[in-house]
Amino acid sequence: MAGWPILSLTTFLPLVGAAFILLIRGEPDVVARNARSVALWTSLITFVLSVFIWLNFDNSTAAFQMVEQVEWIPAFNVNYHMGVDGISVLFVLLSTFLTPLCILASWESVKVRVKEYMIAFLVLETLMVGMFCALDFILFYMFFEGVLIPMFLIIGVWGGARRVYAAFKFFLYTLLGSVLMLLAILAMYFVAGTTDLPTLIQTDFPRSMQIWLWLALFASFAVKVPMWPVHTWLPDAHVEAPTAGSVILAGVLLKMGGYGFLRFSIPILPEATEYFTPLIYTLSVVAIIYTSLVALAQEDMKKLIAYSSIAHMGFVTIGMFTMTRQGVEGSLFQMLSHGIVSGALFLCVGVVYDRLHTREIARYGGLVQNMPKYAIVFMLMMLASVGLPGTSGFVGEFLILIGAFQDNTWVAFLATIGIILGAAYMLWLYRRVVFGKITKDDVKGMLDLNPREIAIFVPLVVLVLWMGIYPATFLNVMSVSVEAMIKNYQTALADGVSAAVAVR
Amino acid sequence: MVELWSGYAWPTIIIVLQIVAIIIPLLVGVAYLTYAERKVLAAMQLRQGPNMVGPFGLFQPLADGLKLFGKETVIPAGANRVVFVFAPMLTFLLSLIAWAVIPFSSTMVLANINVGVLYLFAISSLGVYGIIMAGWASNSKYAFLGGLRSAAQMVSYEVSIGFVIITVLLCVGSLNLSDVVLAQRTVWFAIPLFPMFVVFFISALAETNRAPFDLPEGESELVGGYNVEYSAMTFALFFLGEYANMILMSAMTSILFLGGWLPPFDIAPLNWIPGPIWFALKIALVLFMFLWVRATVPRYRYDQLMRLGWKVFLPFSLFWVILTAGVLVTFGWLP
Amino acid sequence: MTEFPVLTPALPEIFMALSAITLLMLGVFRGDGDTRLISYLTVGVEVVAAVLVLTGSGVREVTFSNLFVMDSFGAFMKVLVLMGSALSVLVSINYIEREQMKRIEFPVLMLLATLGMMMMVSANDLISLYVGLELQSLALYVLAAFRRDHAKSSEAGLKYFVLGALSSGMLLYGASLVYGFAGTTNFSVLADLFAGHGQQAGHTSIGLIAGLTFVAAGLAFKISAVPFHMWTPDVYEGAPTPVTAFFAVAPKVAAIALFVRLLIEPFGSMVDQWRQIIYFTALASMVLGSFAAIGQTNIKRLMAYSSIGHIGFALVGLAAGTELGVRGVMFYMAIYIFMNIGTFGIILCMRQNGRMVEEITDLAGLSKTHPMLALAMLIFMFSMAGIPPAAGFFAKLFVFQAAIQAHLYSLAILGVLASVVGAFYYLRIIKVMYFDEPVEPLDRNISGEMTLVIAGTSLFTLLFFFFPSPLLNGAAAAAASLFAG
Amino acid sequence: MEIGLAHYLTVAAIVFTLGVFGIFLNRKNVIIILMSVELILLAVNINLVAFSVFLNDLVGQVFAMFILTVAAAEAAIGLAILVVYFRNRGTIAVDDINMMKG
Amino acid sequence: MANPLVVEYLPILIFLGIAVVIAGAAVGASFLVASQKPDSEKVSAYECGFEPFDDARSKFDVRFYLVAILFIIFDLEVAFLFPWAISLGDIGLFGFWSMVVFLGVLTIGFIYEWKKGALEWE
Repeated sequence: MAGWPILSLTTFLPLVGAAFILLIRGEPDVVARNARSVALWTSLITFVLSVFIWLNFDNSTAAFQMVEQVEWIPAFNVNYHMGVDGISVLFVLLSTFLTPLCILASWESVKVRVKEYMIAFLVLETLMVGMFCALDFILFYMFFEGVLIPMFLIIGVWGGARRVYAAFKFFLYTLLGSVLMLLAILAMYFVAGTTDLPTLIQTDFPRSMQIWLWLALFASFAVKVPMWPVHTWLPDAHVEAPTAGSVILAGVLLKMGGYGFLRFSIPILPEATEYFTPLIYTLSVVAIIYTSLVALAQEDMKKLIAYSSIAHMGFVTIGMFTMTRQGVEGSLFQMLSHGIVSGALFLCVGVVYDRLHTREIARYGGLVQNMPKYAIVFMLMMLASVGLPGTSGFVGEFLILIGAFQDNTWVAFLATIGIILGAAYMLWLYRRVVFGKITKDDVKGMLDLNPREIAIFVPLVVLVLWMGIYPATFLNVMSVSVEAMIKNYQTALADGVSAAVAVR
Repeated sequence: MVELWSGYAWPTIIIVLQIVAIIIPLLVGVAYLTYAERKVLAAMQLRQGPNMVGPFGLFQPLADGLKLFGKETVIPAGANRVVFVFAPMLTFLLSLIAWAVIPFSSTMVLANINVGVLYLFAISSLGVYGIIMAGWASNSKYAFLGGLRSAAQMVSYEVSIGFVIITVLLCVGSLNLSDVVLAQRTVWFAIPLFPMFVVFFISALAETNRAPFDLPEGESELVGGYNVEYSAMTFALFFLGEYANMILMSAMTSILFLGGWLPPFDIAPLNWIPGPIWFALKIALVLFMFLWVRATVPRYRYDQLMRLGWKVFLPFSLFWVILTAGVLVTFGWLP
Repeated sequence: MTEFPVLTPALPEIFMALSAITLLMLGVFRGDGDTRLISYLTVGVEVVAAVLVLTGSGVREVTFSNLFVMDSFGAFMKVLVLMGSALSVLVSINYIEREQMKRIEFPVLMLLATLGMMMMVSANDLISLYVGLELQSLALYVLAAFRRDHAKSSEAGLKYFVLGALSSGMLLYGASLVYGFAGTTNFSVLADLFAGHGQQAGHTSIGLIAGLTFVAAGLAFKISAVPFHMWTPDVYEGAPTPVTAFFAVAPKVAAIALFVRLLIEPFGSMVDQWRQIIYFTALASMVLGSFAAIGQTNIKRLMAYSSIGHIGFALVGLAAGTELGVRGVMFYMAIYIFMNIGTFGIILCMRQNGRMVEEITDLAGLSKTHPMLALAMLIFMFSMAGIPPAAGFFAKLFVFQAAIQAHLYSLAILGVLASVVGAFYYLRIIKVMYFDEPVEPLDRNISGEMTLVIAGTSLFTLLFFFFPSPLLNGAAAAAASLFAG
Repeated sequence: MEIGLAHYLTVAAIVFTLGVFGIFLNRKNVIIILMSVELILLAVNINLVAFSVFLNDLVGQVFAMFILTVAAAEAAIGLAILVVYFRNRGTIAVDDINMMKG
Repeated sequence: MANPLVVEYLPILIFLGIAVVIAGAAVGASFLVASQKPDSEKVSAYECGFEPFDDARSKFDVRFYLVAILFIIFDLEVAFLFPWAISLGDIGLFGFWSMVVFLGVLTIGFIYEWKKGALEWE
């Protein structure tokens, strides 16, 4: 297995499936059926392949593993350079894990243009996996931007009432950020002579330049994360996207920003990172508190979860910029956990939406009575989101707070307030939807989870509990890489200081 | 002061006198060309022609002139007055100023410019403006159509004339008219370039709107063509201009093909006769041919006329340009 | 006695000229019924010419008393021009038959215009520049007004003519000033002259700068860069669609090539003087192309503004004035050709009940009625917006790379921002095709040539990221040849 | 007073400006635009020939010849397009060329 | 009067002046001398006795226009031939063949026009 270009295989296998679906011809419903199964099988095989990546992964080294390097654009010194380390490998898994679930989740809810839908999802998977594996900045950018295309279509074609607005907003916001990053990549290229990530990390960028480069990267990643105040695309996109779209958006796409910070901003531009840490803290804290308050006021379930995502991602950014081991690991863990939990929450919303075709909180109530299984799943996910010990959410938030306390007590304190607010809105949501009396007839007629839905939720539940109860499985994967990263960071800062002293 | 006199004023006076010495014979020549035309035509048709005014009717042109001078200048109501009056003047003065470069002998030339051929070509091209302006300014359908036809006809044949001139120039190697004449000391170009000579002569007929190509003013069709609305002195200027042009074309024919002022053979007693006389004789000969053609050939239809110009003369003269150049280059006869 | 010039560097041009004459004679003797044959032959001629270009020595050669130059830069651009032209002819075949424009002059004029473009690319003197440019322009004027019975077409022709003639006039006025103040019209001599004393800014006379400005303005007209772009939307809208397609690709490539050669070769050492001009032209083109396109409803007009914007992006590379910049420009134009021809191929397929339609809203629901066509259009639109992995991304990448290298940060930043605005209207087309419900479906029958062209260009655009090197290396070598000379 | 290069250039510049203004300010007739174009080319030719004489270099005059020829072809095509336009629209007033507004 | 250009062309200029004076004087004098009594019938355009139907400057046959275009092209060809003709001795065989090519192209154009019927009247 080791000799195989397993990362490329994992990345491009979904494309093969997509091409296959493209060729399907025949009666519309036959086409739809075939497209669904091809997509599911493709994504399952991809997941299996990615599990092999995990199995092959060596926890004890911080170096990139399973590296593939092929000359791509020699004139520009850009290589097709793929590889994973402790930071990225779990994201690959997260992506391949969520995709089959999304396909399953859209099994019945997507009725029109199934073929195109499945193609879009498989293409999206390729782009996501590729992005997490890319070790060349240009290559990364290609995948990073390319994600916009299928996502735009998914929101725009299969989305809700205001899908056009949401799709445009999503696309243009994120594009606006990314293009500035592209310029930063180019500027780096002229200093380092390459866009190869390991080389870039080794390169010393002048401090003044770092500031600008960091801001450019920030423009891109902050929109993706999303950080306050550039978060406004997210509620719209989440609300209008079809369920599976929301899942992928919350589960993977938001992580692209966090991953970008960790992979690029922090290691390549350490001095600027240090310089801008207060900014990140401020924005994150504002995001946590502000969006939590906004979430409290939401009438729409999806919107509420969307705002909660923003708040959670605020934790993530705080954690990684503490540059302590706990903080960074916590934020990585929190991203994975949030990927699963928020995905699951959106799926929960999707379940009731499929039945009642509304996301208005007030339209529901008392679901526990006729949908007990659903209520359990929903509760678990809700608690995980709140950060109850024993669930995955706890580990991440806890680690982040530890990291934050080491670096800045005030930030930690304010973040804690965010946790409390988070508990408040999530619990209130749960109370309003699940508990209480059934007052409406259509709610009364809702059926509990069907086997397909159970099949979707089981892996999620298992994972949430696994991560919460035995997080070491995952933390071990990342710890060496994170440590190495922090060490590099501190060395670079010290060099910078001594260089400044020498100059003086 | 002396310098001013000898440097500027005196030469100017000399020039003016020379010009007058060209214009007056020319105008007299024009006057008597009309007389000659009527006489020659009459003779060919076995009539007498004008014979009442003066001996043999010799004062007839003067009488005609006086009559036109005394007439009322009618300017049509819808006409563009400025252009209407300017058009005949333009025709007239163009036909005059062309003469500035014509060499009457090896020394007698007012302005011996080195691009004399181009000058002549340019001035004769401008002639079409007078006609088109007249046709347009009159605001009359006959005048308008006549002007268009005339313009089209003139430009059509202008092209052939251009090619013919090129063939001559190939044999000369200069644009100076005196050089053109001097290049014919051994043999007149009318002999080696005889087909071109014919083309040139016929094109000259068309260019001057002479029979058999006088459609623009064909009286039976267009009642006078572009000058249908003209009367009195404006008409007279057209008339004078046309006949002056005829003489000019004859002079050009002489210069380009008939050796200009040169005697036919450079032997006594022929070379005793001064150059200008030879020149005048040759002009007279060509003019006579103009009249002769008018008396004998019926008028062309317009389509025949255009076909002759574009489909016969143009390819033919183009072919001759290449042929001449090819022969000259091949045998190294280039000047 | 003058020596006979060496003809081999100009072999493709000579071949094309002879072929054009032959085709014209063939056509005029066989009549308009054989237009299809003539069209195919035209494509064949252009293919052969491209082969001739490619089999050339690749070494810089100068002939015809220094008037004509052939180098790898020229070869690259000529192949692009030929490709764009051949594809335009291909997509025009059915159109002209359907729209009563079936006259043999059409392909022949295309061929002649292409010949003019080849001459432009190879011009090494202001005189040959002008002659090539006019050969191209004159043919294009006629093509724009080719639909004689159509008021819009003749109006387009008229507008194109008037402004084209004006631009030629400005270019010539500039050329005359350059000639007067430098004493020569030859690019090589000019280059030597400026290399000698061009570096000191005080030394270049104001007349020369003025001349250069006029020449640049004239050429800016031809590539429809702001502020000389006003003819573009009207002409694009009015001209017959295959002609518009042709306008959008081949002449732009040729004019850009000419522009690049002119600024880099003779005026290369005056880069500080002309950079500002190009800077503002590029910026204004990008911004205007992006913003003005937003309000358009006619897809041909939209493409006009889009092309203005694209030219702005290409000029970003030129503003850098470096080898990298030139490479970016060439690369950009290469990608641009494919995207545009493909898009126009689709526009040419926009027929309802046999009648051409050109409103953007007529595309509504295309993804349902013609999924593959919509997919192709999707690829083109994303490519034009510069979204990876479509080819258009790489095009933008390399011009901005050059801009960064030349420290034109502000231009790069404003440029990418403009590209985001531009993305909006490309997205709008996608929105219409994918998000809206079909109103009246477009006709189904799409000719074989058209399918070929659209499929080919869209696959190229989509899969370009797979093999960027050959094209990029070609552009790199070509750009290097320009700087070596 | 000796007539120098500057005088020719000034004349040419004036003629050129007239031509450009003729194109942009004229609201009446397209023919006038065509004439303005010719005016511009005339200015160019004045420039070229003047430079040619003062530089004692023939290239300028050769260039002028080329311009003359091309200008003729251009005028021919321009008029032809104008005729086509007139047949379609029945007018050649500049203000009427407005089917498409850019 | 050192400038040869002036020496050569001044006579032409003076000639032009005199010609203008003569032409103007002739028209002017006649206008003054002869009695001018225009009336509406006299100044109306001649149309075989009818009142003019419409503006005389309306449409005309496009072939006149074609002739004009053709003339421009061929006249310019002639303009090119002038310098060629007188310098053929200096440019030799190359010059000759260049012009043959040039004329060949024009001939092609000519054949095209011919076949297209641009030279047909009626």
